[in-house]
Amino acid sequence: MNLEDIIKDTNTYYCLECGKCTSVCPVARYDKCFSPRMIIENALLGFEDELVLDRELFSCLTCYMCQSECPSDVDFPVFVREARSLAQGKGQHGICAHSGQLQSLARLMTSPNLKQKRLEWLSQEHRVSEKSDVLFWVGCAPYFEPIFEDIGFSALGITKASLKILNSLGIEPKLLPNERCCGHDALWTGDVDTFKKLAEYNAAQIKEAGVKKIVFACPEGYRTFKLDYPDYVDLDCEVQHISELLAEKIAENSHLSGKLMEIKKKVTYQDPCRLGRHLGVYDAPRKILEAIPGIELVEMKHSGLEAICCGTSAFTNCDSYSNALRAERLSEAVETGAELLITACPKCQTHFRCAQVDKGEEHRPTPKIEVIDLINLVADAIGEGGKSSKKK
Amino acid sequence: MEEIRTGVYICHCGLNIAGVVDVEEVAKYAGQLPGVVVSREYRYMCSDPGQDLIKDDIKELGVNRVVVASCSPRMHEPTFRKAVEDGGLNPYLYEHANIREHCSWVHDDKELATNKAKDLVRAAVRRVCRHEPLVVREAPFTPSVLVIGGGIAGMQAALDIANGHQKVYLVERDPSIGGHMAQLDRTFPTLDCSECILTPKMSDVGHHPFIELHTYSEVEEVSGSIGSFKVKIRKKARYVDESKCVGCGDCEEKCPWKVPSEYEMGLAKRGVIYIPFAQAIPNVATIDGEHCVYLQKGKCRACEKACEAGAIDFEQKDEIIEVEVGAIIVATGYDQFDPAVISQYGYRRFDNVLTGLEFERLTCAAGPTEGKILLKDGREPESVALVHCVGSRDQNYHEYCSRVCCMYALKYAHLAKELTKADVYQFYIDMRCFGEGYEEFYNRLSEEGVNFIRGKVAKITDDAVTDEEKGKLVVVSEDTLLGKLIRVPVDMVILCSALQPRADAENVGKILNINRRADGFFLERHVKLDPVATPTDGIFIAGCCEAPRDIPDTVAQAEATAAKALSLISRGTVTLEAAISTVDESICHGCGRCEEVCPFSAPSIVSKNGVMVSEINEALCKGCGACAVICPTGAVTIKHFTQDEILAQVDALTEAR
Amino acid sequence: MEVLSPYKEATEVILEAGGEPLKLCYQCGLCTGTCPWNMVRSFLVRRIMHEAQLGAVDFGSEDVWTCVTCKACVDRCPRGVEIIDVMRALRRAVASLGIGVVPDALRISAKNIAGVGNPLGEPPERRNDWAKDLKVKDFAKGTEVLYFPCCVPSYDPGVKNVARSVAAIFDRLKIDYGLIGTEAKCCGEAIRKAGYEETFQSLAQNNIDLFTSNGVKTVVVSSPHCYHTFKAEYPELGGEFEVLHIAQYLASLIDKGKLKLSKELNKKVVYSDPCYLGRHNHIYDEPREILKAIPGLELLEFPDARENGLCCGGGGGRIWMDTPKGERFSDIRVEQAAEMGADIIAVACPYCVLNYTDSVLSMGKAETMQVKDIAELVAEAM
Amino acid sequence: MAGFEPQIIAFCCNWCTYAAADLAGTSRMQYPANVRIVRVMCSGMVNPLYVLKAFEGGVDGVLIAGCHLTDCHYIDGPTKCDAMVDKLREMLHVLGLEDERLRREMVAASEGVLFARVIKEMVEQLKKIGPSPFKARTEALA
Repeated sequence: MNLEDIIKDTNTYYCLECGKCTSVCPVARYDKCFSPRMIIENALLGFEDELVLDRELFSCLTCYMCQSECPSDVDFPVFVREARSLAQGKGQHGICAHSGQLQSLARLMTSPNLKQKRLEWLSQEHRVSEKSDVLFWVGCAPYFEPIFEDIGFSALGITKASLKILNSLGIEPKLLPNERCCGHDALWTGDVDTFKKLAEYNAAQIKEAGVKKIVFACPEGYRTFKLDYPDYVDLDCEVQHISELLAEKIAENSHLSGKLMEIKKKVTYQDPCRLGRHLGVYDAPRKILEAIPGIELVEMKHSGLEAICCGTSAFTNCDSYSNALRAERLSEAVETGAELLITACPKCQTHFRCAQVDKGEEHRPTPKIEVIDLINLVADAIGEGGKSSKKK
Repeated sequence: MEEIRTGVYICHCGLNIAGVVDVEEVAKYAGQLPGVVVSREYRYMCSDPGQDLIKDDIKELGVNRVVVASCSPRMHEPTFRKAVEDGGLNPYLYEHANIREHCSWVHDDKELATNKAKDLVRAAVRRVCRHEPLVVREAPFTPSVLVIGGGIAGMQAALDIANGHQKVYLVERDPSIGGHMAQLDRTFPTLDCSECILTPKMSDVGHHPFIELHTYSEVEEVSGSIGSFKVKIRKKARYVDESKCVGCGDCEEKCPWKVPSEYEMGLAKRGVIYIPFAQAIPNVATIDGEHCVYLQKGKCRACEKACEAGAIDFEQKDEIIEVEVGAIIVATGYDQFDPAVISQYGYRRFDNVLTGLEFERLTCAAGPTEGKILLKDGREPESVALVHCVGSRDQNYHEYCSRVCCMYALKYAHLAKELTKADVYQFYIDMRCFGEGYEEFYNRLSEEGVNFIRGKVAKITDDAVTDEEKGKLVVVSEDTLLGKLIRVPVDMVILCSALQPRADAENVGKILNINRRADGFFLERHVKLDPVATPTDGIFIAGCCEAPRDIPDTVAQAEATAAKALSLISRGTVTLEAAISTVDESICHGCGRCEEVCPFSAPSIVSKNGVMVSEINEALCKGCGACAVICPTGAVTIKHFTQDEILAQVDALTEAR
Repeated sequence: MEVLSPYKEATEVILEAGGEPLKLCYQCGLCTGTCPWNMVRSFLVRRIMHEAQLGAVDFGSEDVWTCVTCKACVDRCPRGVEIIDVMRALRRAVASLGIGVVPDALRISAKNIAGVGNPLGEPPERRNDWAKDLKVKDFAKGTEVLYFPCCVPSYDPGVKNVARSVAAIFDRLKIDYGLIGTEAKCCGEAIRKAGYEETFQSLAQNNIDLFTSNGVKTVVVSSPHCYHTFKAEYPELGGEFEVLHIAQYLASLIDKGKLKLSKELNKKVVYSDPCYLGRHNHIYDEPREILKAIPGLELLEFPDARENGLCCGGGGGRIWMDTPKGERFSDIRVEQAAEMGADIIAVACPYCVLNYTDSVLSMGKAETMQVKDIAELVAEAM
Repeated sequence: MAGFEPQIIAFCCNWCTYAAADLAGTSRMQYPANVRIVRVMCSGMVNPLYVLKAFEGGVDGVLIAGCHLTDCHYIDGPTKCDAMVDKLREMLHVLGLEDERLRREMVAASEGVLFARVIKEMVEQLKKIGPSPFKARTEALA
């Protein structure tokens, strides 16, 4: 796609240059060089080099805050995404956090004859079934373990908790031994080639597995399968975030709800951008929190449609501005008086945990609050009871 | 953005490179790489005309990046950086490809070697585009030197520097300086008395206003780097007040406890409080705390009563002294190989099997026998055998030739002849007499009627098979020139033991951060062209800590290290590493991981405009790159070794030719 | 004066045949000085190395066949020259390439080994006859241990008791062991050292195939020569088994408390280290531990024991060759033992048993001195 | 796998292993020409991405070699390198990459012989296990 096509496809022509986008943009609040309006203006004036060679192009969080305010319905996040693919063509890829290892792993996963050992963590206590028509998407979790060890984050902890919940709901899902990266980060940093390859390999495997439904614990994988795969591959499958599935079961008053043990805690909830503004899932996580006895949910100053992003997307341009933004969000969480900050996205958790290692500002150190995934909280509430359902 | 105009220069190195690598083809190949405006090959790039090619191209063709493919950058990178600088460019806009040591010398297949050379050049061309000009910084040089070891090497180095009126800290582990040379009686090939030439030097060291002498002391910790080493010296408690002791020796006389004397190789005893030998510097007593009955069991204090000067101080504690020096000279010497491990030679089993240093003490007029060569039972030997290569030239012990043994064996043969009427047999493998006057000395000994038997001794036994052998030590060997096994009955056998690295060489290496060779001696920076420097800037090595050597060579080396140290002092500054760490504050989160990982405390988290970020202290950074690896955000980079530069090289190496 | 012209082709033959390390020799003569032959006659190992370096070897000389491969010289050699390999290469040049003449006695043994698989020329089907009356089972898949006694105890009536003692011990301890079929052949260690490389290869292949097809995992041997070749040489040809010398096996049983020796033996016993157990394989302690476990036994040591142990004279194929009276190392050993007042010379090798027994008899000491394998002593003490 | 010539990138520390490779050259030791050396100042400078990128490029093996633990010019670089390699290995293991493809060695400046041996061994080993599974990726892209 060339710049012109991108402008066309994303309604950018209709930009009124009102600047609302910049005024609501969380990045622009800290990074004075970043302005969605200016980015669009450069594009409309045809300054392609200025657009794509600017490091700021990779600062956009694609959080969709701007679009909700845009009077012309310009799809700025998609515009940025496509512009980044032009930038990639010129060797630009933003500043990759963690040395770019994560991006590299995704590229390596485009090898055709890969024989991953991604399920070695699986133990007797999780029940999975080769024959199941429900697939649970494990995602990047096995690769995250060594990288995020030092901030005390275990992505596999979320995966294991998910399996525990699914098992207690009577679902013994299938896991793919050679599942590839979903390609979310590759797509959003403009590496379309990698994304396409990954999508193709995944689609082929899933088809071969003959599943009807895929459950995700990660909003990014969920979004990618739901909204992006259809543009590239032919995959006829229901997709669902585990929070939606769980909320459904709770609403059906299935056997799970009665079993939840009391957890006496005041908590607040971070809407992940992908789950919230991208896909409109706001209620399900809250319903689940309500269903756990003892949990008191308090909302942050900005929540739901107005929730502020965790500050980094696709492990790119994780700079001092994004860190300041994250600190602000953590302050909001702490101000609610909650003991726990709950998220429904593993990446939100990495970023919030990581920020708490940082020193922050001289006179205002980064606020501290324990961050856990909604799924872990639910798994805790199920307690050992989750295992007893085995007998049924 | 500036246009990249790279000049590529492929060196033939005579036939060293061109004999294997098709240099014309590599140059042609390099010429069509992106950004390359000129590509040449030349016989010797390091020669003046070779360097001129670069300088001219910079001026005439506007070359702004330079790649030379030649020998190792460890050899000539500085040469070509200088040429680039002389040509008017920043010296860091240069990249080196190693196509000799890493290519033409290790591969004989011409096609494979040529392809490899092309790859290495391509990678260098790709990388040089990303180089940035760097500023070389200077820091002041502390005008003082630490010399470790007070043997002849350390003393000579210390005197040379001190005579240049620069401060020297000389640290010696033993109570007196002098080292092994002080134990020797005479020195080959001139047979002059060791003491006579050594003691004036010892005395000079002891009284020199520019030498601060710390005996009975050890270097405990060294930090910092060239120009500014911070050194901690442990001055061990000698329980004697050095300023009060007059060295009269009354205390040693009165000390009721005796232990074997290290100086006399255990052939005589010394008091627990002692002055190691008559000419000791400093001439003060030392209490050997390990054996002192008062210090161990709380009773005695005989020495205290004997000392009129009141110098005994049982309350003395080890003291830590901290000094700052610009350079360090290591002259820690050697240990004598212990031949007891070669069981068939019977050392320690047979009374009259001696090591070289033991024999040395017997021949010394001040030694335990007052210079008489005597057997254990007090008789004078009628025959003496000298066994060469004990523990050296032997892969079971030390593979190297210990260098001095042939000559000291000749010296012993002479002394045995001179002091007794004994027949002398030399069992040698090869006679190595390479120094000034050495071959002549060998001739002289032949004239004196020493028997030379070519053969490595198989065993020394007291198991007599003939009457003649009864009561003797029988040396069994093949006389390889006769092609016969021979058994020589003798009264005394001297094992010419190898010189080996000191037992604590590993530890000293760790403290100073200098490497050792496979043979355990300290590694020089370049075996031929930089023999007294170590790979660590500002640390030099002299004498037997680097390899076995004789006194003239040791002294020459010591003088060389002194010259090196003086030249650094006279320059007055040191060049600091330019390829160091830098932080992009707009990316940094101030997490502090760099601060934790840095062994030199270069980064610290400070407030900039109210935000906590990392800041690098450029004087402390050595450019190791650990911070850049640990940085989660990509805020830290190492100049000249940026991620971008190295990946450019990696990418280029993985591409098809 | 005879003018010597180095014979390049011969050097190449030797180098090719496996004598590569000899290039390193710097002619110090330590090997000659160390070699036990020079106690009884002149044998200039160093000179052979030099001749071999130059290709000026006299292949007709008996020196080619003299070395007993006791390894004393190799262990001390300052340049790490594999002298035994060089000797083997010289012999191979003669035996396989026909450059010189093979001594008669050796030629007959070699013919026997190649023909019927044992040096004694006995029929293969009688290999296990020594155990005929003992009802030892045949090795079958799943049997824990294979006992491989060596050709000498299998056929030689004077040494049979070594194998029978092992069988007796194993039976008493109810060890699940068996004997392999009569298709087994000589291990080939000595014939290889004697230069018959091809014979060795075919023996080794035969045994490896036999062991492998029978599912052998653990082999216990009586001979250090079998031990050495099974352990160090068979793996190169694809034969990987756990190999234990009977001394190791019994010592570990004693250590675990499974083997208890109760019968007293009030004798002075001196142990002679077999070269292939000691220097070649560094097994010095186990045989001594076994002997010390026998109640009443007083263990003596030769002045040159362990690493310095004197060879019995039977290694490197010498066991099949004649050594004239006056040149036998075993005579020296027996003399030493007699001087020490030993009643028994204990050994752990069938070749040692042969040589020492011979010396005791020929020196007329049979009344006062016995030669016993440690297995025999253990069996008696149980 | 006849005719397969593995491609190796070696990250060598300037002070020890790069010098050891120089020594191998000065001593004219022959070793296979399959290796390309990238000079780094310290093994602790090797970023995991360098290794991953080399594999992306289709190399069959990567060697990271530097000073022995106590020889480091920068005090403790090798320890940091070991920690990095441990983590990286975990990821490469999940990716299904054979362990032998990433080799970590400590080769001192005096160990030219060892350097040549490591390269020989690595080439032999890689010849045995065949091309990297990621090679197909680069071929698919080409």
